[in-house]
Amino acid sequence: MKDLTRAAWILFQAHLWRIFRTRRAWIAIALAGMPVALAAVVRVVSHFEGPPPLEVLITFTWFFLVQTIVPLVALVMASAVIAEEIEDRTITYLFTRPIPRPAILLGRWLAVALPIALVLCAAAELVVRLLEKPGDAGRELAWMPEGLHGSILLTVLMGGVVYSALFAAAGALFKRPMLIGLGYTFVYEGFLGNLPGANQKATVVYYLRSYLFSEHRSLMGDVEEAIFSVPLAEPSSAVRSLALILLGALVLGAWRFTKREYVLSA
Amino acid sequence: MKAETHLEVYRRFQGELRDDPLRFWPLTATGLRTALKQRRALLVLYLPALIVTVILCFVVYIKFTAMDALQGKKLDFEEQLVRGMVLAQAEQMLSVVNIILQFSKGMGSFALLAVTWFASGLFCEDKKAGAHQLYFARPITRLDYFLGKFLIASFFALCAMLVPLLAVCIVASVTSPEWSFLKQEWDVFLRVIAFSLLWTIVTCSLVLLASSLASRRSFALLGVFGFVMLSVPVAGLLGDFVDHDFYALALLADLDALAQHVFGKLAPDAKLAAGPAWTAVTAFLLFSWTVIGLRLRRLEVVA
Amino acid sequence: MSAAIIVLEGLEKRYGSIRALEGLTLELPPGPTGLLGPNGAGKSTLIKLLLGQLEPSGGRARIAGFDPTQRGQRLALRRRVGYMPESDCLIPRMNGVEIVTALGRLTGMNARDAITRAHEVLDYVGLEEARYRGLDEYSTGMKQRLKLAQALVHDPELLLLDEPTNGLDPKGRKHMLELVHDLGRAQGKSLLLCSHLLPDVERTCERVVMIDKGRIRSEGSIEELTRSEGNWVEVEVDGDLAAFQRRLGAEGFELEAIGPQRLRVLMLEPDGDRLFELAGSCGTILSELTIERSSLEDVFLEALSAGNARLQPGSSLSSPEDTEIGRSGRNGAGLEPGAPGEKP
Amino acid sequence: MTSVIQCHELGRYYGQVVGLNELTTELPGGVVGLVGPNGAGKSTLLRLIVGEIRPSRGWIKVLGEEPFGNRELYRRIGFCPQQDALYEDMSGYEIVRLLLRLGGFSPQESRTRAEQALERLTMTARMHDRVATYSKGMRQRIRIAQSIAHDPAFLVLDEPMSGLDPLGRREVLELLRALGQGGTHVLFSSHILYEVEHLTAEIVLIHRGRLLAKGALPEVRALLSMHPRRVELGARRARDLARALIGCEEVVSVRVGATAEAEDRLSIETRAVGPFFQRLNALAAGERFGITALRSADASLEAVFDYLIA
Repeated sequence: MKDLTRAAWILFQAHLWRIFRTRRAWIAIALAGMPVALAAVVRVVSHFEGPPPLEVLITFTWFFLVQTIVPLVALVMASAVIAEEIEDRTITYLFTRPIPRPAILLGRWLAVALPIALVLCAAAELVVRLLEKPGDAGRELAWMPEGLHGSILLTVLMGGVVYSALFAAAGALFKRPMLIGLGYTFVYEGFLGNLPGANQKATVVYYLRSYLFSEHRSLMGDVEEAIFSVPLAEPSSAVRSLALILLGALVLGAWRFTKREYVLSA
Repeated sequence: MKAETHLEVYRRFQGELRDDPLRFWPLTATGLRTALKQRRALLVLYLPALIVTVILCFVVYIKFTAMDALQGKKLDFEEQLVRGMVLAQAEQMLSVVNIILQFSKGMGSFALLAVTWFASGLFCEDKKAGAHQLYFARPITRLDYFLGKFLIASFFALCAMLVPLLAVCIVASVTSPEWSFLKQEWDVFLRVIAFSLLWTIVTCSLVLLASSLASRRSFALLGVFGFVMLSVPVAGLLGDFVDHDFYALALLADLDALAQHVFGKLAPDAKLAAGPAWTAVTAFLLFSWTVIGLRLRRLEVVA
Repeated sequence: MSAAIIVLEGLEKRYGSIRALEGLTLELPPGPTGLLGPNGAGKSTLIKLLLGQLEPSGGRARIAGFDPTQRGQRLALRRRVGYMPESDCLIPRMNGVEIVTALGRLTGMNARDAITRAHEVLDYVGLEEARYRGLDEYSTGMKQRLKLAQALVHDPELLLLDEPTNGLDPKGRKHMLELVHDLGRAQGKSLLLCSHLLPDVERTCERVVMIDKGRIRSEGSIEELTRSEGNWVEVEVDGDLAAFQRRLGAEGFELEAIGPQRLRVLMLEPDGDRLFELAGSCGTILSELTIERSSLEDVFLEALSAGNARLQPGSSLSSPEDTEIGRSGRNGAGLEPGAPGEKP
Repeated sequence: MTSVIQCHELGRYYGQVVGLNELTTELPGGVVGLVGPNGAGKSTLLRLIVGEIRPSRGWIKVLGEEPFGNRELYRRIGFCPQQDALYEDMSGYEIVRLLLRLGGFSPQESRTRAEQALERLTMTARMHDRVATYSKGMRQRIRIAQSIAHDPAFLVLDEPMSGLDPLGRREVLELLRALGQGGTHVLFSSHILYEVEHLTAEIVLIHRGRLLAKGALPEVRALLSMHPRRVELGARRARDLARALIGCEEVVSVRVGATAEAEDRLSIETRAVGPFFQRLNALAAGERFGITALRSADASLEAVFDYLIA
């Protein structure tokens, strides 16, 4: 166990800020920047006074940010964690070191999860700040229901971390993690996540939705109400399930990664 | 018969190497032959287009014959019933020109799909396979290379648009009583050709831009779909909140606006006026050609 | 075609402040010539110039009768030059015949000529039935031969071959070298062979041009360059080596041991019989006797280190795309030039 | 010399494609050259030795242990892969140091060992630049540096000289020779046979996944009795020498003046090369034939390779 943590820690340190030298990071930052830019434009040019109606905020943070940008950013940055090493064939160097193979997945994933979380939380914070009007500094975020700001940030953070673990594991499990990730996000979760019925429980987005909206039922608006007649999970149980998904993905990815012989084409 | 042995292993080439202006043409010819080998893709993409075209021709045919049958001819009961129904339906339908207008918009998006599938690998696959080293060791310039590839992409776009549209126009002229369609609406042919060429240039530039930027064909495919899909919500949001002209940021919105304009049917209260659509499209074309030019410059110097 | 196909007079090429080529003066007669030089010596810049892809920054040149300073001629000269790139390159989704035909047509051949000529060169390089198969089924050797075929399709007078034996196994290399040898010698083509494998160059080429840091370090026929000054004779001795050495010393021969059973003897004129007599007299057996020639590798290393010695401080950097500043400042290989290392 | 590698009926298949087909052998220590045509199974054998892949049948032991999944063995093995794969946006120094840290060395020791290894490969000047700016030769040196930085007992290299210029090739050859003399067991694969011969006489020849020959080159050549030894001679009185030599019963054939300008060239085939040389020396000592050159023409690794692979 000690070897695992030591090797993971070394790889984590070595690769931590390296991600920002790669083109992937800039694509991810551009993606995360889109909601912020749109929020800024809406804010500067919007013709309604005061803070925008909550629906606009929810549209930006939930539909746009958490349901599309968070998985995309996680996919772009995390899917390459193992897949890139295999494709570039640099995995040979790590395989011929006296370290347990799961440490490679754990170390490299951590080195990517942290930047992902930072980028996404920064984007969420900026979006929320931008959508409330300047000037009435006193009231600042007073118009927002108690604790919504905090739970938005936490949802984005948890989403980023869990999705990055999923896609890092996908990198170890499948040949083309990018396509698998896109398929999962937009087809599986996009479709299954929005279908009424208990099958929603099999998607990450359900638990994120439960965490964010369970206390702010009213915010979900009537449209969502009709679709998601399924009762939302308690926040604490939602977090627990997310943690379980995270651990499950990492363990499965690590197990497959250890067993699989990477026959690198000659 | 005098015995002779031709053991020379290597024979010199007697023919001559012409320097004709169409230097890029072999690139197009061989590229097309290779692309047309993808039988399945051709079937999957172009068969539905063919079916839609045939149906539309049939509709146009009925419209004209129904009007013709109107001028007196005793008909028994069922025939009247059927013709009445058809006539009602034909009447609802706008004039034939509107049919063609809607059809060209539909075919425009289909052309985008076809070009994206067949042409998104043109530059990036060459770069990945190192083909540029072979091409640029030959007497062709970067412009020839671009033109050659552009024509390959345009072939697929024109097949997707020009051919079906002209078919419908011809059927309309033939079946219309005493060629009335041709006499009154002859300018439709010109508009169809103009719009097809315009839209071919736009789609090919977009796909070749993605192909020149991407490192792999799948990324180029993703890039084109991403751009087209993302431009819709972005333009929508900006258009709603900021200014209607921003609708022009969505390529598909431009498609509709330009089609309306070329066919002279632009409704005054349309969400997107023709002006911004034209500026957006021309800006996009200039942008894409300069970027492609820069990317090809890096490819050219070989060793 | 006896005239020289390439004539360079003070040819220069600068990338901004970096002088990739500094005044190259060279005449390349028909026949195979080796182009040698360490990485970053400016070889690829020279190839780009010979292919008419770069405009020279100075000096004059005539390549296959064309003047590379004019853009139009730079394009036209590619009809008389065949280029075989170093790295893997193929046209996607095409098989062997299609690739060679397409490239033939791009050089200005009409469709019929291109097809017949494609099959002609594919036969020559020995790609029998593989020509109809997709390139994913090609071995490295077959890909290299296909690259050679596409360079030959328009029957150029000048052939630029960049590392043709790279990555080939011994059999593939032997076949490629035979083709290069035949093209250069029998077909009388002018052929510039870039390779890091000097013994391969020694076997196939008549002349050599050595380039380093954008300047020609040495040039000439391999036969002259490798002839050693004094006539030292190398001998492999079985049996009592020391006795034989003493016997030779007694006869006044200058000698030097260069290996467990190998001796180097200075003889005014190489007389094997005398050595056999002396060997016989002290009961030793000679199993090898060769007149010492320095290998092309030694000549190359010496040319480089001599070049470095004459190097003025602050001289030009090597060309940008491949800078090895750390290495070029170092004096040749660890070995002293001309030291009696084992001959390969 | 303890044997570094033992394998018994070692086989590896990728689907039906045979990587290695039942290899039972023992490889000696010291510097050994692994040669064979493309696709013969060299890379497969190297990957089995380094434990990157699992044998499909039989077993293999390296330094006495099964390599696959055996983490501790990697402290004693260094591997330089053939593919040109490196972390593009790290510097050469960072890569070697990271791999040393993963090899179990402390931060300080990793730093010093990385510097020493890069010094040995003359990369000190450029070691802090990003790998993306390196030339092919420099990338090759980094790959070699990471394989020797932890002073492995057994060093495995897959075509270590590919892509290097003549200076680089000689440097790597000298380095491998020095490592061999320093007691490190070195196994390297190469297609450039005269470089293998230049460095070591111990060769292993693999073809179509099977072991074709193993051992010191002269002995292997001697075993090829079906190919009589070819000796080339240069002499002013070539025909007289030829007449004299045809008399010896060891001589199988004599060719004189095969080509026009080679009138003084003699090519002899003999079954027993030892006795032949004795007879030749005796003849040459007795009578002056004007011998100017004597060379055995097919004792080189290339010749042996051609005979075996033909």
